[in-house]
Amino acid sequence: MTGRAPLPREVVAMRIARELEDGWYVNLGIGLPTLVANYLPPDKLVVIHSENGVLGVGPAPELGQEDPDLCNAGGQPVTLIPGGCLFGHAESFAIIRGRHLDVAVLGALQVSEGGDLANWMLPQRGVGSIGGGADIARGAKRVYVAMEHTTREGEPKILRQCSYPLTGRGVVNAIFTDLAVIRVSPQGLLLEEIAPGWTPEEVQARTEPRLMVSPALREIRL
Amino acid sequence: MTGRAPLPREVVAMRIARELEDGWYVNLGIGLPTLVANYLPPDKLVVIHSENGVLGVGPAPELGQEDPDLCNAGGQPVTLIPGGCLFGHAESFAIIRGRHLDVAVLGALQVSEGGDLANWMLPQRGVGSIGGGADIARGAKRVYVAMEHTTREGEPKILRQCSYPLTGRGVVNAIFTDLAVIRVSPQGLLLEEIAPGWTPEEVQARTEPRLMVSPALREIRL
Amino acid sequence: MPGKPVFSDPAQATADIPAGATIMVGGFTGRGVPVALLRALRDRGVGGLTIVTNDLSGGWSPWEDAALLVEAGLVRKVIASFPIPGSASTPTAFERLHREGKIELELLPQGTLVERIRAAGAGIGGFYTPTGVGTPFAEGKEVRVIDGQEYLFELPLPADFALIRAHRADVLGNLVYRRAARNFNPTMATAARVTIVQVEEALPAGALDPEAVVTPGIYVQRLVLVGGAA
Amino acid sequence: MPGKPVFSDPAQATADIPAGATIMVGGFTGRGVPVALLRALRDRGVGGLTIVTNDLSGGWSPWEDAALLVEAGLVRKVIASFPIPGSASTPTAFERLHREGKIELELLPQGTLVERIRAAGAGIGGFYTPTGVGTPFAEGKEVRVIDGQEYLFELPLPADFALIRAHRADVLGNLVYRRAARNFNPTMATAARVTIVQVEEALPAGALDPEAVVTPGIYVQRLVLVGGAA
Repeated sequence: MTGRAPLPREVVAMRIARELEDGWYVNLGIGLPTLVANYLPPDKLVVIHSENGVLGVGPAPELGQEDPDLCNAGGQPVTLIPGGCLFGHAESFAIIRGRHLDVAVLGALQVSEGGDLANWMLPQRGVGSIGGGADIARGAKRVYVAMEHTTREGEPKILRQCSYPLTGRGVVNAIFTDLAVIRVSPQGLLLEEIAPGWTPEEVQARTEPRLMVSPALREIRL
Repeated sequence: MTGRAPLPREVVAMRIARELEDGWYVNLGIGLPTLVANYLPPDKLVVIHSENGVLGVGPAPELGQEDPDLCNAGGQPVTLIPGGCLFGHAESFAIIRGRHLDVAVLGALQVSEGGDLANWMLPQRGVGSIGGGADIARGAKRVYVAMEHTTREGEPKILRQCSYPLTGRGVVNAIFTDLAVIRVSPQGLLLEEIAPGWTPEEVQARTEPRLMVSPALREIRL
Repeated sequence: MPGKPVFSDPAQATADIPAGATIMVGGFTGRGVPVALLRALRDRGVGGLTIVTNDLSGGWSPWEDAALLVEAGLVRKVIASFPIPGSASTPTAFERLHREGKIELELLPQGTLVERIRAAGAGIGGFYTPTGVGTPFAEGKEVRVIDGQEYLFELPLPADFALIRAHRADVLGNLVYRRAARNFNPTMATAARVTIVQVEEALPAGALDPEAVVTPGIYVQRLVLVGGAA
Repeated sequence: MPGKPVFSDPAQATADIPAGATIMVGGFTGRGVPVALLRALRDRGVGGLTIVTNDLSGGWSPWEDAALLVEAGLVRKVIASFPIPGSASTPTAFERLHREGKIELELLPQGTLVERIRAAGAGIGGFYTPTGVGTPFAEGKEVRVIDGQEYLFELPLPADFALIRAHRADVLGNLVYRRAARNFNPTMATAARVTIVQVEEALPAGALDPEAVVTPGIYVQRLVLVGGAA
């Protein structure tokens, strides 16, 4: 059954990091997406943007070396790379809304086959925080979702229609889960890569909309 | 006849300078308005804004001491006061449009009794340059016109309606000429001050719309 | 040369803020928050406030922010992008009051929030943003197709007072900020009738690099000197 | 760490600008103009251009600017606020060509020009400005009353290329400007598909104060090193 375990979060992050091209500017959401920063290709210029006015987020500071004024969008202390720079929210969201970010990697509660994203509110709570999510989902040139393929209860998170309030409509380009890499295309969802030991039928069983299986389907590799 | 001479430009500038209150931010147009900077009250904080991104314009530099990168909106070399600061056009016109300037002193080709301002184009030329005029005329909290009372040919420049293309509609608050100080009010033009040796009738004869004469009419004093 | 009014007492600097005022409060996840000004307002007990701020910690983080006004029962309405923490395990004062219908919320995407504030400061009557199309943030908003793409119409968001925090100021009110403590502060400075700045020092005119000034003094009405970390 | 492409030859850095392109050119009254990039474009003779720039000296001042493209007959249309000098005594090449109907002009108030450029860079679909209401600048434009005041609707103004000039750059494309040579340069940097920067040096990453950077490198595609005053 070892071959049947879903991929660890770190492997999903590593897989996404492989997508990042030289010269790209990238916004990473809270949680799994933040892990992508740990696997950036050192031979490429990939600059991390944080919507609270930081371009060039560096590694987490050593304990005790935190700068109280320097944090990411989640409030966690960060560092600045050489050549990083700082600005206010007006400029930061001009960058986001103006489609200057090459990719945003975001977590999700639900994704629809049309690329709708829901990631900010559990309806049963009655109130939620949107933060910069709606701007980033709509503004980045590409939106990659990074998430577990199903809920803890085993329910699909990839749905025909999202039931939760949307963050953005038709914004997701690709979904990276612990089971699969799925592209969102005008024709529907295309299963391109699959976790070692899993079959397309097993992934389909955990996915509500019909998946098209790529003729070039391959195992997720790093 | 000496008492009958129009006031020199410098006196008009000095009169306007007396209007400026402590803490005011002021934009000065090209020509006569620029002279106002020479008569700022030293006991007050009056800061000169130039729309090309300079806040705190200082006196003209000594010959040979010009900074090639530091100029006013007319392209003339200027200096920066201590505490002055620099920014780009986006910020500069956010300041202007956002009504942060306490007063703009502008030249005029024509002013109407409704406070319309025409100061950018001679129709016979067929083409003109508006520059920042339309933004400043509309954006400043108060617009003071500084000009000769008539054209060189003796024609009135204060008219019932402007015949030249407008810079701004209903924007002028007061007109300072070499003959008079006239407030623009909802009831019409109010003659408040008059050059020494001149009578209201003589000023009226050089002004197209009817002037109301202030009961407190006084000579222009410095 | 004279300069801006400089206060050493936050209570005195905020004494004319009336009940019912609309107040912008700078800061993001606790950084760049004018905590001393907020405490002064809370201690005076000015009620019925509308607070425009990005986020409310509500005791969820070690940082203080406008949540302290909410906890004191002084806030009627909050306009924010992140009013509650992600975790629902311990509801904040805001979440409880909101659930009880005692506090109103206008929830805005963060970029829409800051751009509406900028519009108010920059004299823009309204603008079209692509953010929120097809989501709950579009509810009740005019949709317009421009160049084949849908946008939402958004109005400017001004305030009576802006309470902000800067790293350094000069006596003419020019401001610079430190690291990510800049956030909403410079934009809010432009959009209020009265902008009040918490800062540690008011330096002489000329002490700041004129090219590195972030907030030109024209936007600033009062400086409040508050030493140390408060 | 890798960085942005750095050119030493202005001709090479602008070699892919095609005839008919829309090009923003930074500068104001000659300050902050990317003169070396303009000369390279002129020497290549790329025609049919639409030029977005604040002003054209046309030999009226000692400064060079985009007027040199107009004089070379390469410009189809100019979008500007100050296309001709105030004095009519010696008509410029632009004024002559415009009178002959050989060059088109879109004349915009300076603040509307820069805000339209900002809107393009910031993803704003359009905005309402009070500037120009009741003047010739309102012709053909939608008027909307917002909160009792009239505004004109303005669309974003993007470009294919922005040619700008900065004082200092680092290899990641972060830029700072000097004095009033900043003007339109940082705004134009945000609004073009390709932004090309004339600068004297490309400093190592980390050489610029991160809080004083005016143009974040994300907006910059190419750096062109041009020594001295050109």
